[in-house]
Amino acid sequence: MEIERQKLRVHAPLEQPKSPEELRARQLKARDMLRGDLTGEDLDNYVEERVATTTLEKVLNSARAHSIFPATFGLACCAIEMMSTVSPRYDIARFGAEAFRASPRQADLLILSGRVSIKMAPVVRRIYDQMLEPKWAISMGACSSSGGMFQNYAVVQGADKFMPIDVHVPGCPPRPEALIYGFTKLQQMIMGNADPGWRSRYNAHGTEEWARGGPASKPSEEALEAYAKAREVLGA
Amino acid sequence: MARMEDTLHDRELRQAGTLRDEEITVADFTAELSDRVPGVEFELEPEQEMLTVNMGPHHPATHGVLRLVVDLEGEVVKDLKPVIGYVHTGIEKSCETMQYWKVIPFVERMDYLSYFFNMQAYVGAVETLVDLEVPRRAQWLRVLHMELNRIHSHLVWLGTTALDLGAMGVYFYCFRDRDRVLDTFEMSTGQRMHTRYFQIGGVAEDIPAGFEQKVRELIVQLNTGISQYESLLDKNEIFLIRTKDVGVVSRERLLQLGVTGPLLRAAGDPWDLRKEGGYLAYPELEFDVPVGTVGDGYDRYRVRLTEMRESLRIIEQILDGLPEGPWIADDRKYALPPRAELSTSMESLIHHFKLVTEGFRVEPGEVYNPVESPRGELGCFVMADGSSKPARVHFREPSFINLQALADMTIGEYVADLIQTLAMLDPILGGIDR
Amino acid sequence: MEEIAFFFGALFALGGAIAVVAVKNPFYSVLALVVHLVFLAGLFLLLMAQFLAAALIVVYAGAVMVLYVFVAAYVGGIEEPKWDASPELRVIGPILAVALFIAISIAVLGSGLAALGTPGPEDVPSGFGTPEAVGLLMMEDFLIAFEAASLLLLIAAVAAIVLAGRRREDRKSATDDRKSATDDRKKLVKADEEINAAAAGKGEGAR
Amino acid sequence: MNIEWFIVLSALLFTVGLIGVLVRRNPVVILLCLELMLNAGALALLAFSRMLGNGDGQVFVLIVLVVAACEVVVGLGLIVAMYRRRLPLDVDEMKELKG
Amino acid sequence: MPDAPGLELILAEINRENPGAVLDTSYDREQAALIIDPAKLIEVLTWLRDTPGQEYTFLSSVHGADYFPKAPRFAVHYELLNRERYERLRIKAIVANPEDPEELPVVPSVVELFPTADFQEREVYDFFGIVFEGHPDLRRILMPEDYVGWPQRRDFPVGGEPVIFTRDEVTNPGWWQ
Amino acid sequence: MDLVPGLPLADTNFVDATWILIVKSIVIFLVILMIVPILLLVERKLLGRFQQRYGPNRVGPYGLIQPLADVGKLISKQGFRPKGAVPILYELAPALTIFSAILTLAILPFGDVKDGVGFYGIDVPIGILYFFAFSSIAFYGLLLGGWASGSKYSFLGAMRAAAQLISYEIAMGLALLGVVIMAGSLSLVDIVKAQGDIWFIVPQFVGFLIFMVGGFAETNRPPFDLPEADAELVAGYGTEYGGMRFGSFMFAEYIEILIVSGIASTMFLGGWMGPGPGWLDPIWMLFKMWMLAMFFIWIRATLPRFRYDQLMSFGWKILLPLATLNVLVTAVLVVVL
Repeated sequence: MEIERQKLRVHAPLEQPKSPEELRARQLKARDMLRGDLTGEDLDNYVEERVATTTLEKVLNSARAHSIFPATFGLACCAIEMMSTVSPRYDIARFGAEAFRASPRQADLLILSGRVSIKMAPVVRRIYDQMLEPKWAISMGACSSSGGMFQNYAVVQGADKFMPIDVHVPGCPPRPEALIYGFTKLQQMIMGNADPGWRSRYNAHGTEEWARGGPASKPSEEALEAYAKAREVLGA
Repeated sequence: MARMEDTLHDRELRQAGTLRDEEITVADFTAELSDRVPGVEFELEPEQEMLTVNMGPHHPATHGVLRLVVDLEGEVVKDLKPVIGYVHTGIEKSCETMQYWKVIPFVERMDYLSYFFNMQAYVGAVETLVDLEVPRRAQWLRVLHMELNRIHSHLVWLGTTALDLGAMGVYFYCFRDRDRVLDTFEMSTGQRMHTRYFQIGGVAEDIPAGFEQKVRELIVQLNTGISQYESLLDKNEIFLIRTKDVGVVSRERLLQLGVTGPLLRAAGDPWDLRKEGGYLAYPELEFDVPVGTVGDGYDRYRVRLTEMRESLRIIEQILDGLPEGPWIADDRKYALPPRAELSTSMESLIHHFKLVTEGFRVEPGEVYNPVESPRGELGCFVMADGSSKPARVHFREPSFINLQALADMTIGEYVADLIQTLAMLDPILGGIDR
Repeated sequence: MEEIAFFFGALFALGGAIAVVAVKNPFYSVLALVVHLVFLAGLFLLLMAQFLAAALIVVYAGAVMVLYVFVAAYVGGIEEPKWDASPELRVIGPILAVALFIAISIAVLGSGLAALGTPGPEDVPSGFGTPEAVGLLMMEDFLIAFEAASLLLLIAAVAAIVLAGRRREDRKSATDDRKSATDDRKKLVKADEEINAAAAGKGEGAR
Repeated sequence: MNIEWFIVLSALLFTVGLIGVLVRRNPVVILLCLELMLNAGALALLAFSRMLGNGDGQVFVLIVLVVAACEVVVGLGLIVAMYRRRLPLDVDEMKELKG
Repeated sequence: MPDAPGLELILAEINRENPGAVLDTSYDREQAALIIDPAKLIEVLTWLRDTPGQEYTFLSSVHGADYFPKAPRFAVHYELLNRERYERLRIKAIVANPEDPEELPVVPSVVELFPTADFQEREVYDFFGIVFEGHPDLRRILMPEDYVGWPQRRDFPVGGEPVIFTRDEVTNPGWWQ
Repeated sequence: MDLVPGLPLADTNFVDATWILIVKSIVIFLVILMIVPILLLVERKLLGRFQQRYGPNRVGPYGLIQPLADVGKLISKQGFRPKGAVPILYELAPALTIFSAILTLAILPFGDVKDGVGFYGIDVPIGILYFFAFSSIAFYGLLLGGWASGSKYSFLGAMRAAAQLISYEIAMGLALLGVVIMAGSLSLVDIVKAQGDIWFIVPQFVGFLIFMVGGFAETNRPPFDLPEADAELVAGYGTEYGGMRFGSFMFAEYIEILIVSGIASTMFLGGWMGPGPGWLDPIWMLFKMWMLAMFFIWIRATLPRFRYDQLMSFGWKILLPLATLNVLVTAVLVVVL
């Protein structure tokens, strides 16, 4: 049986793409058309959303990428190497990220530096929830990425079990260079406006207050429902 | 004793919201979802004018994820309870599932600032268990690395302490020098941290050419570095009034609490296992044990700084008198053969294969092996049951024991002094929680 | 222009004053009084009393109200229900007050002081209301009042210390029971040669 | 801008302060209302000073400020002492002067 | 270290005052140990601490041990140290298995004698479920307060402990069980 | 022509036309607004140099656009208020802090009257009292910020800030009194003019020192950064603030550094005076302010932090008597000589 496939270059030969963005747009379009997920107007909208960001957004994204304040948050061995990235030799300040903020409200980036134990995991999640959007998380080292060598009763096997992680940096512990590399990757990601779609899976949009219908913004219906149920279950 | 049921019952009660103790449990966390800063829960009790502040587990000055439940009256600490376990990793349990030689990387990650000491405590215990003699060169190399590690650990301590006191510059200078120390580790072992350099029966590899030169340069740099810290801190009036006469506990009380290391020495007790126990090459080396007179924060700082200088002295002696010879024991039953032998000797290959796949068996027995880590007596208890895996590995962590003295040191002091005393205590949470 | 400034200031000053009386939480009362004071200082400016306007802010908002803030925070937000005066005062109080207001108004408006209806003389002495003028008056014409005021302040300060200071016995200062360190440790801190030698000897013996 | 206006405002402020003193029961708030009344007096003094073009009134206001400061210090000292001794912070329930 | 004959002497001396306190001695790999009856633990430690000539005043370490398949299953080890002579002595309090497996073994607490034992006994309780009678504040120290089980017993599985989050509780109540 | 006929704000000295006043206020505001981000960047860079590293250098040439990136990020953060916070006061606090800081700028003189335009916002006869009045209002910004956040760390930070501000304000005021006695006027312009022969830093050196120490305490800079000591109180009164509200606190802090530097250079360092032609006056003033601001950064890189009680006893037991003595000696000397 023959499968009919829509050919891309039926009517007119395509022009050479004028810019990398255009090329990227075509690639995405082609991929989705081949997959057959989207058609017509939806497809156009989709491509526009993925590729075309307004100039303002670009500027803002660039600003966000270049002014990341990490939270002062260390867990274990990796914390020492994380502190090293600030030190004279590695100097993460070059990227504008030396202002480690002690309060999660003022931090943009949570570096999970070390193993996350089952006693600590809820605390970590809470700190993440207390940070303001937009926020990111780097999982530094093998332990927080996957549990590492500690496959036992006390360690959470990978921090993505309970919170969205944007960049994983391997190593045990990773060298400061590795962390800085991961950091620059994160910067590129922010500038490219890539949303890996993890936030929704972890119900991690906005802050804790936001999710619970705090005063400053409106909660989503689902979030409200989920938290109401949770309170009910816990009898609080 | 039906403790199990009790616990279960407590848990149900807590979930029902009827039982409250000062522990914030998972249920409390999620039930309250308070909007405060992490772990902060307060209540004002007008009767006592007390304010219960919860420092940590995420707090910039707790050196990790220590949580302190502090009762304040104004700014004065009235009561203090450390709550630990936030980086409990179950290392001791994991060690039981690994063969003897595979345990080494695990123990390194306990106290992540003194990994060579952890290795030595464990490796020494296993060597005692199997009655293995370590070659002289390996002993000296071990001491060399341990002393470098001591300097590294004290440098991180000094940097973070200075940061807690608000002196930013010292932190950066300390980490500059720390990177230099780590360079030497990288040169001889291939890793900055967690090197797995010590083997059962010796060390993994001989030091490379040029290592001695590098360490000699390092000694010069560190000597200037330490002088810089001294001139930055010792002549700084604010630093002096912040540290002098703060957190004093008598020597007798410290001994009762089991405190060892620089904290005990600062109180005037020259107790140093390197002198007393005389393990490895230490009896052959010449060094002094610095002691303080008052036992306050300043003495602790001075003792550690002087220890760094003494360590430099030891390193210099080692570089001058490093004996020639093998760096790992000949007994191929226990010690991995050097890498180079594998391509020439069939026997070595077989030994290597056997050791790597099934390890070696150890006759039943128990050994407790203490070493002097940068924080005090670091003891490793290994129990063998005849198999190729240890039946129990337990570490007597100096940070864990020393932490008990925190309440004695800080009750009645200001909250700023609490931070300073905690920093001077030098707790490593990885070591405390294991 | 001037009228607008006056009514603006008067509105907020009066509003602040009413808020002081009306809000439940003493902490908010204090904040309301601060608002009142700031606008009152504006009214002082309209009356050409610049020095006093600045003094009002510096002394009142900067120092006195800080004390209130401390005490309100220390004593805690003890809220009382609104309008919960003692039963007799709940009625009589406002009546008395309004009566007083009427009396004052009658007294002022009926006083026949012609100058009341004017904005005041145009030709005030130069430097009227400046620190210099007030200072001169104070030091020359009202020296005794000035001295009396300073004496009053001193007495008040002593009284406050006596009242609020804690009794000595239950005060446990952090630095009290510590002995001061001796000077000899300035050079730290090396163990005597003997101690070291003894320790080394023991170590060897044990090995 | 006539002086009357200031005088009337001063009277109003004084009245508000008086009502506060009479109906509120928290000593802190009562002290605050006393401040209000003092300020009302100060405003009147300044208005008269302006009316006469004479600086004497301003000196009086300065003295009023001093008196107010003294009153605050002692009053707050009393409140703190009462709080320390676990006395009720309610003027209706304070019936005796014994500490 | 007291050598094997020295240990026998200590045994004899202690047993003269508290008959049956010391069950056995062991001298293995140059490490001396006394095996004692936990009921007499306080007496033995007090004797070792206070008797002139012994003066084991410093308690280095307290740790639990689980000899799982063997019959008296649990033991608590006390590493004593004489700081004058630099002699170490291990006291092993062997605890008989409780009849009911749910029941927890009991050992007297030595916090009164050695304040340093405070955290360490809590740790042993946390991991082995050995109850120290007379301990001022016997709670879990490293594991979460509401944790169930004694992780370092040899029959406790090594891995796989889920984290309990509200969110998962909603979608799948009790999913961790 | 007067802005408000009845307002005798500036009736003793020179008064500008209304439109000139408006232009002046805009110019001064913009200049300071430009300087603050530069100061921020320079602080980060300079701290880097003190600590043997580079500091920001990736955004724009030599990292010059770094402050813009910071501002852009802070603005685009989520708008937010903690649930335990007091609604209006929480938002009001940062605004109040910025407001009082900016208003104080008005009295800094950048030059004398030239061509009918005074190179300053306004020259008020109450002069330096204006500065103290607005710095006492700034206190309420910090206090409300800490109190309204509903967090204990914020509360402790706010209380520390309050105690610190009132303790050091007295010593600061007394320190300036010596200068006022020597100049015989409270007006800043007059004080600068009085320094034609000799800058007041020479006769009033003690006063200068006390004023600078007090200035460090007023601006919460190290070694007096107790209200926001991150080792003890996480971030002090600003713990619960994020995004641009936190940015405003930071912004206000830097404006206050400039103000304290400006007041110090006006009162002690001869203000706009310096060699060269008249149009250099504002440059000289800015230069002096800038050097003093650099001094703030230098101290931050060097000194550890005080303890709370030490800070208090230093203020009350050393600075205050010293400042009083300074005033007395100055007064006696001025009368005798």
